[in-house]
Amino acid sequence: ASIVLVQTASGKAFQAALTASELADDPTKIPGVPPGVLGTRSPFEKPVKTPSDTSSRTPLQDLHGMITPSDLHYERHHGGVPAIDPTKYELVIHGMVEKPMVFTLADLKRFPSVSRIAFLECSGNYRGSNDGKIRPQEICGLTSQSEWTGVALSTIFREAGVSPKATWFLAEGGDAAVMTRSVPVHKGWDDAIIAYAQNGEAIRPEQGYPVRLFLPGWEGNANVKWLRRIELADAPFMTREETSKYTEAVGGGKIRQFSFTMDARSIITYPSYPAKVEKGWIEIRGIAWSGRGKVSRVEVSTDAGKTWQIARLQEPVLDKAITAFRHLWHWDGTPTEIMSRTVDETGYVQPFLKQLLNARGGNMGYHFNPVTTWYLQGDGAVLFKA
Amino acid sequence: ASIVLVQTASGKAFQAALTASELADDPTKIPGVPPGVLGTRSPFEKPVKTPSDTSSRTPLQDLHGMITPSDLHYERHHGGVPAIDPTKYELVIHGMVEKPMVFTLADLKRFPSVSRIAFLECSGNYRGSNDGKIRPQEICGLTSQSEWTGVALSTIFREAGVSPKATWFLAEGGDAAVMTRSVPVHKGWDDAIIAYAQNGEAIRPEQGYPVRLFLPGWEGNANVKWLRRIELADAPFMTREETSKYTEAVGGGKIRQFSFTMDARSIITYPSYPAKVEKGWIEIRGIAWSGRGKVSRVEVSTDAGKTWQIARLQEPVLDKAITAFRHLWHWDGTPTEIMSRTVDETGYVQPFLKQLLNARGGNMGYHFNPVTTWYLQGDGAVLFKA
Amino acid sequence: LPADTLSQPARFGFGRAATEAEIAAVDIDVRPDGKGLPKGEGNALEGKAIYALKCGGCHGATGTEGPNDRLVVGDTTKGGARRIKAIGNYWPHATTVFDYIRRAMPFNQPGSLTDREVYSLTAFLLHANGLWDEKAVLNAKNLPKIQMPARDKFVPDDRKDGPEIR
Amino acid sequence: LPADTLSQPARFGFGRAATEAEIAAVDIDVRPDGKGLPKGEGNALEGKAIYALKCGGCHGATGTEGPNDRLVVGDTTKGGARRIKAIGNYWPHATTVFDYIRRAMPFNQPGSLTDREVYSLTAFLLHANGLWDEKAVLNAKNLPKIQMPARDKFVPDDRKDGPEIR
Ligand code: HEC
Ligand code: HEC
Ligand SMILES: [Ca+2]
Ligand SMILES: [Ca+2]
Ligand SMILES: [Ca+2]
Ligand SMILES: [Ca+2]
Ligand SMILES: [Ca+2]
Ligand SMILES: [Ca+2]
Ligand SMILES: [Co+2]
Ligand SMILES: [Co+2]
Repeated sequence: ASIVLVQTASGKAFQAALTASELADDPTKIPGVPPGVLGTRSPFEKPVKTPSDTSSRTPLQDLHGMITPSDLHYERHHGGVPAIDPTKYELVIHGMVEKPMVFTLADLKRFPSVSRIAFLECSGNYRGSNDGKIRPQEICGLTSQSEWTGVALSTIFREAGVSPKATWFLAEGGDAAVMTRSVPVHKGWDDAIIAYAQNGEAIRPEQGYPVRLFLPGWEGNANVKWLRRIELADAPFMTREETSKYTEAVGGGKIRQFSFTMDARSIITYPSYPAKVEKGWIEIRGIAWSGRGKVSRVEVSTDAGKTWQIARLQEPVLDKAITAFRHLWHWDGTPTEIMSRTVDETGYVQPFLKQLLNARGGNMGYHFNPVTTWYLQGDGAVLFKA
Repeated sequence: ASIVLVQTASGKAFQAALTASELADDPTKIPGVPPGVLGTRSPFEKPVKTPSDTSSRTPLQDLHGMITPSDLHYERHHGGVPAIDPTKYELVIHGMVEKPMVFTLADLKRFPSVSRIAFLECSGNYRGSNDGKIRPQEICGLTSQSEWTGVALSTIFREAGVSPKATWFLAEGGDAAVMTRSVPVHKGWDDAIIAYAQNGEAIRPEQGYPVRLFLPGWEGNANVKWLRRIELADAPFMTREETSKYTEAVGGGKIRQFSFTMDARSIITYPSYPAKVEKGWIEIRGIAWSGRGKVSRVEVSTDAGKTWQIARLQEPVLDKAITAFRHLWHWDGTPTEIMSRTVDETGYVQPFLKQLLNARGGNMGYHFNPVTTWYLQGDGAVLFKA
Repeated sequence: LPADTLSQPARFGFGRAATEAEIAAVDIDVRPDGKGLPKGEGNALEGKAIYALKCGGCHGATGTEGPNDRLVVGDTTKGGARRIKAIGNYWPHATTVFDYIRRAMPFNQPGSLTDREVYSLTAFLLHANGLWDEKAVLNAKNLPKIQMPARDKFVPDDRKDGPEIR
Repeated sequence: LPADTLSQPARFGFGRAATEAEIAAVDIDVRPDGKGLPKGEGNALEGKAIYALKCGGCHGATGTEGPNDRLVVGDTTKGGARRIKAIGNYWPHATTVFDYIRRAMPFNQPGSLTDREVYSLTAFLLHANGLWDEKAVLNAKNLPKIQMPARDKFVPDDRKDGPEIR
């Protein structure tokens, strides 16, 4: 930026005399855009999700800190995003309850509310690549983080009088898939939220407007969006999403079911493909999270896993929340591999791909959270290695 | 929401037979919108700021939790929002430094980074009303909160070799006002940030794209946006904004200058004008903050200040950050006054308007943070009282 | 302790009682024991015709060809058998077939099928997977009793907090 | 302690040295002691003409009428005197007038004035506030010496942490 004090007597003449590109060069000489009803994104910044037919991935490599802008929150749905009129919205709770009830959106907002910053992640959140040309967005962009606000499900349980004998509940969405998942009742008493707000405003349609189930630390699909119904029961309902899908082969011909918890994970988002770096000081940056609680430590290796160092964690480190980590490193230009692994507060250590395959009879599938290794070429290019 | 199992043999015929309004009634019967590159806001939700010629106010009464969506972050500028090309952006640091330097945006991003959730507030953030028909947005909507990411100013100070004799620095913006403020150097060594990201993405143009100064807890104007220059000196520069503006009469003919810290404040955002409430249980909700550190307590009165009760604070309670508070109350329908006051970790207690006027020789002006009182009519209408 | 945690009521009194009709309108799920299955019946022959009309375009003429999810196990002797997850080798409960088709299929016209159509499609798909007789009538009574080959493959999550990788 | 706080270098080596020309291009501020004032001069008579042409539309014919900020104290005998904050009664330093006009005015053409115009406008506004002679030449030497009436009104912030309301 530079300012040129042009010698002219008339303001008007001055501005006319400048060409458009000169004007653009010096914003100090043109009154800017006045305040508006909604802020904007700079036209020079175009972060985008990568959509497929069924999902859209958060551009993790372009983000900073721990909050995901709501319009960049990942999407995964099974019948598209429904258009729901909030004045017609109703939530029905029935089954093993004293008093089957109906709540409008306004009703739900009257109950005591709770907010928390927590990640959400699809349990199918893993991709690899043979040529290394794959970004964090493709590898694990089906995770995002928001501040969620709503009413504790336990409050609604008490209001309807959930039977002490109820052990599972069905959560059903009002989308075209009429998405259904069975959830253990204890999660409802523990920390589940009937959420109606995301990052301060109403939940976005793609995340379940007007109301979704939010199960901190549990796989995305069970966090049923566009929630219209809760049915209490004494056994799981065995819906298609918890049998045919969202189950994983674990070896010995066995298929693991109701695997809700998201295992601890991390990824270095800088440097990562397609960034190119220079020799000298590099701040290695990434995000780490665990569905079991707080991230207690992130370890970074800059020598292909031979030695590990403890990264700095950005405060506040929250329960079941994405935590930004940073590790300052001096690169001498020698090709190497860099990687990160999360240790959570239960002592779980994010595994390597090989460990995961060993533990699961050679199968890949849901809940695949391996260490991501980046290969740093001598020219500073960064490629996915494993 | 209700589902009707229509008796028809052909799917196509079925959909054609439904009218548009019937379709809208049951989103479970129409495939929804597929995943996209950017999420959207529900067409039923239209939160807006209220713009004047020089500012635009956050709709506090419509928000939840502690994060302000970036496009609802308040605006206050003195020459409009400039359009800055990030590839041409440069930050100059000079004056009492060993080595005057120029940093591109890419340079700034290479330094170690830091993130924090903190409020920003204009020190002119107060309005009253005679007829009571005024929302939190008008009363104190010139405050918002984001997660800010950037490089610590201390890091840049070290890089340029700031002289130990430097006591003030000039921060200068690249907007049409070429905004300038003098800031004590100690704030730079303490917790100032050269910020380039807001809520995960690049700072929005209205908040200083591509780079702003962020001074946690200090009045908005000093957090110079579109930062183009930092000049170190041994005295303040006495710019127009720190003399003619952003100073306040404090009685005895004296004008207080360099009043950076934002005093502790709170406001009940629900119930507040124009909400109407019903008898029975009401969760009183609001936000509280202090430029001096953490909110240590929020007290709520539901009997016009006769007695006070301690509200619940939403964790995490962060330094110099908006904290959501909640207080459950049973209203019997009798007209009353409700109010909140913040106590911060230094023991500062948010004052009543009268206390502020007494302390400042009867003057109003900048840094006006009185307790907001809402009058609750017997019919459930809520009006601003003071 | 904040004062209001002391005064939390047993119930707030927000919302209202749901009527039986209101519940019935949305209570569409079907459980493994058959709870939720509607009256009526269907058969695979009828199902075959409906399938050809409304399903085959997305799931293939025999339920193995796609482009969308494979519904029928079919020939597992050719490569990739391990990756086949169809009704006949991966679904633990027959009730799920009914439940899912009724709520979500056909994908472009969800919720458009009659209960008879759903019974018939379920019968057809079970038949195509070798689990049901082409001519037998499928109804609320016999559907839950069908033994699914994958039933015993499913194990509950055994992952725990702590260092073990599972 | 995380390992990397041990290895923080004194300098990272990012960015580059600024040239004198680069600094000069942006170093436009003027300090109370006159540092930053350019060569040249101006006077109130010239300033009056420029003001009428470029400023009066927003600040009023005599600098008191608005619609935008009042620049001249003018008649304080009429009501509202307490709220008048003009150069002559509220600005502690004359240098600020020069600095601000040069960087930000006229509002619709900011940064368009020559230094001579800015000196003359400053001289005119100081004169209109009774602080400068109509015919005297204003320059880098005498501008900082002007005694501003509001100078001694300004006190530093004396608010402290803790319970005191100020
Ligand atoms: C326009 C395309 C389309 C049509 C027509 C269609 N389906 Fe589907 N079907 C899909 C898609 C896509 C999925 C996967 C949906 C998902 O995963 O959310 C699917 C999934 C299924 C599944 C679950 C498969 C599994 O392995 O989990 C069944 C069963 C099914 N369809 C049956 C049917 C039947 C029966 C019909 C006809 C009445 C039908 N489909 C018509 C596209 C279609
Ligand atoms: C198009 C309208 C407009 C024109 C023309 C204009 N001004 Fe201004 N002026 C403003 C506005 C608006 C402000 C307040 C800006 C702010 O607060 O950010 C202002 C503020 C000022 C101030 C500071 C007042 C204070 O009390 O802080 C001075 C001095 C000033 N103008 C001088 C001038 C001079 C000299 C000219 C002509 C060269 C001029 N203005 C032309 C609109 C204008
Ligand atoms: Ca049921
Ligand atoms: Ca399948
Ligand atoms: Ca449907
Ligand atoms: Ca200077
Ligand atoms: Ca003025
Ligand atoms: Ca300018
Ligand atoms: Co799972
Ligand atoms: Co101040």
